[in-house]
Amino acid sequence: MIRKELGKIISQKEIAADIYELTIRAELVEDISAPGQFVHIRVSNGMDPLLRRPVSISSFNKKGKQMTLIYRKSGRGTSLIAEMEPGMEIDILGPLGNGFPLDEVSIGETALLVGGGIGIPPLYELSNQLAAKGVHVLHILGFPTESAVFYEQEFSKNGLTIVTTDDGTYGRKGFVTDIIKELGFDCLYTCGPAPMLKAIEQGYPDKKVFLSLEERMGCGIGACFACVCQSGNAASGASYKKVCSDGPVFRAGEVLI
Amino acid sequence: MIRKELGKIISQKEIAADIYELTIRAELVEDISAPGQFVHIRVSNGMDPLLRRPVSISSFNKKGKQMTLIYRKSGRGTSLIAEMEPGMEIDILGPLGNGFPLDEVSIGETALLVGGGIGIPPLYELSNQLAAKGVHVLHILGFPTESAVFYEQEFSKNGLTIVTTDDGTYGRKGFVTDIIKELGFDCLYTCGPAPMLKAIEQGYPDKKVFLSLEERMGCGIGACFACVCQSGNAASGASYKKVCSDGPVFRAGEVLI
Amino acid sequence: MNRLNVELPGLHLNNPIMPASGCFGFGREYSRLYDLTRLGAIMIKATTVEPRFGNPTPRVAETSAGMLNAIGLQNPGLEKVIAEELPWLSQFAVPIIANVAGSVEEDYITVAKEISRQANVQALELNISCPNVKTGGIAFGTIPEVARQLTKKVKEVSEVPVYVKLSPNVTNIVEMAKAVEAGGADGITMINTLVGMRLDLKTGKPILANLTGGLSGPAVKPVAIRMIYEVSQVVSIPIIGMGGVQSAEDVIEFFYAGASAVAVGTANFVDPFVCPTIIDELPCVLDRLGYEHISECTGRSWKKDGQLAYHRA
Amino acid sequence: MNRLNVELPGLHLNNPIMPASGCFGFGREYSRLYDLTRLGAIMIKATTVEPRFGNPTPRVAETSAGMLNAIGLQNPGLEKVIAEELPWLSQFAVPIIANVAGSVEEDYITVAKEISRQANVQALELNISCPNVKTGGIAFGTIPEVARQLTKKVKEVSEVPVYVKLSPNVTNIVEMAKAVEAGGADGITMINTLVGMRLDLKTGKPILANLTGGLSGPAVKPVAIRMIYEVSQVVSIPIIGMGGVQSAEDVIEFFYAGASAVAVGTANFVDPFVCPTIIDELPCVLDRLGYEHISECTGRSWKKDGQLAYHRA
Ligand SMILES: Cc1cc2nc3c(=O)[nH]c(=O)nc-3n(C[C@H](O)[C@H](O)[C@H](O)COP(=O)(O)OP(=O)(O)OC[C@H]3O[C@@H](n4cnc5c(N)ncnc54)[C@H](O)[C@@H]3O)c2cc1C
Ligand SMILES: Cc1cc2nc3c(=O)[nH]c(=O)nc-3n(C[C@H](O)[C@H](O)[C@H](O)COP(=O)(O)OP(=O)(O)OC[C@H]3O[C@@H](n4cnc5c(N)ncnc54)[C@H](O)[C@@H]3O)c2cc1C
Ligand SMILES: Cc1cc2nc3c(=O)[nH]c(=O)nc-3n(C[C@H](O)[C@H](O)[C@H](O)COP(=O)(O)O)c2cc1C
Ligand SMILES: Cc1cc2nc3c(=O)[nH]c(=O)nc-3n(C[C@H](O)[C@H](O)[C@H](O)COP(=O)(O)O)c2cc1C
Ligand code: FES
Ligand code: FES
Repeated sequence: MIRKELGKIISQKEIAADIYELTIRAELVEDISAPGQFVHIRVSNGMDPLLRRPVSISSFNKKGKQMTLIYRKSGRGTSLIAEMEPGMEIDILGPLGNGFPLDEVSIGETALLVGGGIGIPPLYELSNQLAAKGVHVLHILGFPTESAVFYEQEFSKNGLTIVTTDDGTYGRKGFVTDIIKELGFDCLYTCGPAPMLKAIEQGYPDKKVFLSLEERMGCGIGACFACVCQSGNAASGASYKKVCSDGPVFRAGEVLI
Repeated sequence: MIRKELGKIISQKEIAADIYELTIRAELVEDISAPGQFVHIRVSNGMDPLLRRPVSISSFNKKGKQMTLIYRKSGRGTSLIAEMEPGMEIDILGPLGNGFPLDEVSIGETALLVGGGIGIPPLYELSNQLAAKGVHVLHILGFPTESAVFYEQEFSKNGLTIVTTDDGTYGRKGFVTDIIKELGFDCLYTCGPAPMLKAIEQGYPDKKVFLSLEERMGCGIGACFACVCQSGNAASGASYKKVCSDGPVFRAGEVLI
Repeated sequence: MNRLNVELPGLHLNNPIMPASGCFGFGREYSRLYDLTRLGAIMIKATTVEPRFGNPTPRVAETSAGMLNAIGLQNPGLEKVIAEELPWLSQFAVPIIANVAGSVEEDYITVAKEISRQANVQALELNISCPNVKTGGIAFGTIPEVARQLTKKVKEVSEVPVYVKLSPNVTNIVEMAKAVEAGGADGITMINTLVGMRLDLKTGKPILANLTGGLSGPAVKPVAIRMIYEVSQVVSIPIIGMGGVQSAEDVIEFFYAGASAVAVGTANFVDPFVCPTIIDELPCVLDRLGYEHISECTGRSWKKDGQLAYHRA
Repeated sequence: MNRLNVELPGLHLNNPIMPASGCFGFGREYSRLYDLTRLGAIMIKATTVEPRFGNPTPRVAETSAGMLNAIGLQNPGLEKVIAEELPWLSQFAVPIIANVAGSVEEDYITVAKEISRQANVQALELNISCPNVKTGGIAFGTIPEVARQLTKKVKEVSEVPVYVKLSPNVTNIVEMAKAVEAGGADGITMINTLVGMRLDLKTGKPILANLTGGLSGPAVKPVAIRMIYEVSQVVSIPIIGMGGVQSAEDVIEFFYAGASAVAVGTANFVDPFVCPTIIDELPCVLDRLGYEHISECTGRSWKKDGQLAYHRA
């Protein structure tokens, strides 16, 4: 079920340059069905900014009804979220979308999780759940530069974690795609900038690959057709998927990136 | 000099139903030249609400660089101001306009201050200053109902204070104008709803009367012609005064109410 | 007593609040959030003869107190709407207003003819004002004589009353309104979106793949109010008002301007429960303002005292 | 190096930022807040032949991210503007753009002829688009041929270049722009305000005494950007853009759309120091985006790569 609710902010801190970790207590945590789902956040009570902001659920704890989001402060909306303080209420709609499928890898198999920048957060709960299930989990986390690195230790607890930076200031220099080549895996889960997703999709046509997409959104629930992408396997151009309600996670090839 | 500044909120409390007393520390307090001037407050950092809100300076203390405003929470803007807390910054432009003239009454003479509802606040500093100067000060304060009454005691310290309520739930029932008839005075200062000001102006054509007006404002500094009223003593309709920069205080007859 | 019911050509509404076309799809998503029968009516997404994928993404961009959209009339096409969407919607006892779009006259006629025959379609909304479709559309929405002709032809084939949706992107909205009334329109819905654009600070290029988009939301409300005020005084058919409605107070303002019902678009994205919330709040607002029935508010901004219904306050 | 200077017909501007007409009076009030020579230019309040008191109050109303005004061209009249305001302004080394208004052709011609002869008036802004004046105005701003004729006649008598201020309340802004260019306009300023209205919840009546007013502020920015984008591609005269500018980033967006300079209106009421603040911030924004000079930004939204000036980023 999708709920709209005033969640309560439990904590908020800057964990890397302009990267914030926000923990919220909300009833809707009970309804989260898979890692990779997201919430749609109203950033002001007024009319400006008007639209909600989609942010992935990075991890959650159903018992405590808490979830953690990790976001980058970039524009007006995320700047307003960054100003919120513990104890304050935050208007959230969710859980939205379909998350990563866990049943595509079995115990003993290897899952490779590849995240780029702000695409990393939704992979964290996935990593936790896969590891708990007994899957071997490997992580490649790409950041622009040293100051942007976050959650390396957290991911490391679940399995090998390789960090890359575009400028080589931390970890290995270069693209996550270069590293994927070095590793074997049964299933790959990824989230990050479109060019990265595209490269991964094209590089492993015969593998099980799941990608989480981003698109500008209106409603966030599938009604407005703002976030549509073309179905990859359809002959006619009129076949489509909605990132908000059919995604944000798709099987590679399911949609055109 | 007019300054735009981030003042610091020292305290804020609800002193009657929906009536707030807000004390701000700001450099611009140094530039206040007379009771009855006002400040123009930006109520949000964003674009909505867009315009500033004019609010009178109710009292000030130059040494401590503090001023107190009293306002009624009515629409969106004042509701946002009411949410602000001590320690927060508030964007204010001022001091603006010309206040009440003190030199129109001499020591030993009697000044009658007549306030209606939210027109009462600017009279408070005036009362203080007149009393300090040695003028006999009488006050008539009109409120809609008991729960709206504020500052009766404060005014009483300076002189006789008669409170009226429209519904008779507190003080005397009826209009302030009925009470004025009972009192003698050398100079009358008033602020309140337009019908009240009009009645007072018409009732005492031979007396010294000063009225403080309200008008919807744009700039607040005299540039946009939003707050214009017609000059009372002009034959041609093209003669006008601006409430923000020529007023808000006018001598009775100077402008058409 | 129901203080909110409204009678309009073809429409017996329990309340005057309905989601605006394109902001509510065909109702499936919102049906998971609340009971659709609470709505006065539903204006479904524009339907065209053939399925349309619409424009490339990004399709939305935010603006101050508003948004731009360039969806491009994405819809599954007449056949599927009739075969799948309308039958699904028929489970709810709520009037459906079908939004009809096209590029040439025949398109409108085909869709209007077929869709108006569906059992739960109580009225058509002729969309002659979508700013996001390159071909055709423009002339229908901006040239009075063309609009009149189209209205007339659609009326001839429609089984249900026809409301024509006006574009605000015209010099003279009154002329357009008179033209569609002369063409036989049973009502007017207004306003559609204002054409606008946003540019990306980094690239310098438009944010929307379609370059321009339609501006909606609170930013446009003053334009909508002004146009409804002007139009309602010169036509004798009812107006369903829209453009930036977010609250019960906004609804009253649209009624004052001259509307007889109100559609809510963009606000559904801000708060998906906005329609039922407004419906719940309306009676309190009527109490506060001193009206027995919401219909007393229609046209209050321009009606002479003698024309006004009883008003308690 | 000055990275902000702009050369336009009649105007040698140190920077492209100027207060918009009607939002800055004749500069006296703002001169007490900062040094007016910091401004690129000043667009002074509309001047008419005779003094005008303007409309009754209330003259302004707030809207979401915008405001309505119906000042009604209040001004002291041509004689006083020439005798008092312009001489006073001449103490500041800042170009003056005189906004010329009227109800009939002769009004415009009289004002243009006289005011263009004043030493510090470097250009005229022909206001054919004020929505708050009942008589005349409308046709000048909405009928291309009428606008062309008026432009031509004003050009004949003006001693300085003539910029024509376009109204956004038209179906086809491109036609209007072409018409005034054909009439000999040296430049275009756009946009004036959109016609809007707000109603009082309690009385049901319009808040503005004039009933309707002109909508300005951030709410209208997407409409302004779209219109400048369209017009700048079809005319070869420069555009001074306006409509909702609040920040240095907004200025860049207007340049991208096709403007060569920018006027700031409503934002002066929100922050009376907004013009010098924007001027101070522009170089940093240019740095961040990788431009040497602000003129590189003009038309970037539609120019082909080959047409673009060097861009570092
Ligand atoms: C399904 C999904 C999950 C996401 N999860 C995360 C996350 O976990 N952490 C995180 O930092 N970011 C995430 N994003 C991106 C996040 O939504 C944007 O960073 C955010 O909307 C920017 O808002 P702003 O007001 O700061 O920026 P502005 O640029 O001021 O926003 C203007 C408008 O554009 C939209 N917008 C801007 N960038 C994006 C974007 N990348 N994707 C979608 N809409 C955008 C905004 O929502 C808003 O409507 C996610 C996006 C999607 C679609
Ligand atoms: C010189 C002057 C001094 C004032 N001093 C005080 C004071 O000391 N205490 C106090 O409570 N109020 C005072 N007011 C009135 C105060 O400005 C309004 O109550 C306030 O602007 C309402 O804003 P809002 O957003 O709450 O209401 P809304 O109705 O949401 O405001 C909408 C718009 O209308 C304007 N507006 C609404 N009411 C008024 C009004 N009465 N006068 C001018 N503009 C208005 C607002 O500024 C805003 O632009 C004064 C007004 C003026 C002109
Ligand atoms: C995302 C979106 C899609 C829309 N699609 C349609 C449509 O298909 N047909 C139509 O007539 N209007 C469409 N509109 C216009 C709305 O129905 C409405 O007229 C407009 O948005 C103004 O109302 P609002 O400000 O409440 O959104 C759309 C608007 C939005 C925001
Ligand atoms: C209070 C006010 C008065 C105005 N007076 C004039 C005027 O006299 N002449 C004119 O051409 N435009 C006038 N305008 C329009 C502005 O110059 C400008 O075109 C418009 O407000 C859009 O810019 P903005 O959004 O930055 O305010 C006025 C605008 C406002 C808000
Ligand atoms: S955001 Fe509305 S359909 Fe996806
Ligand atoms: S508010 Fe602008 S002149 Fe008074």
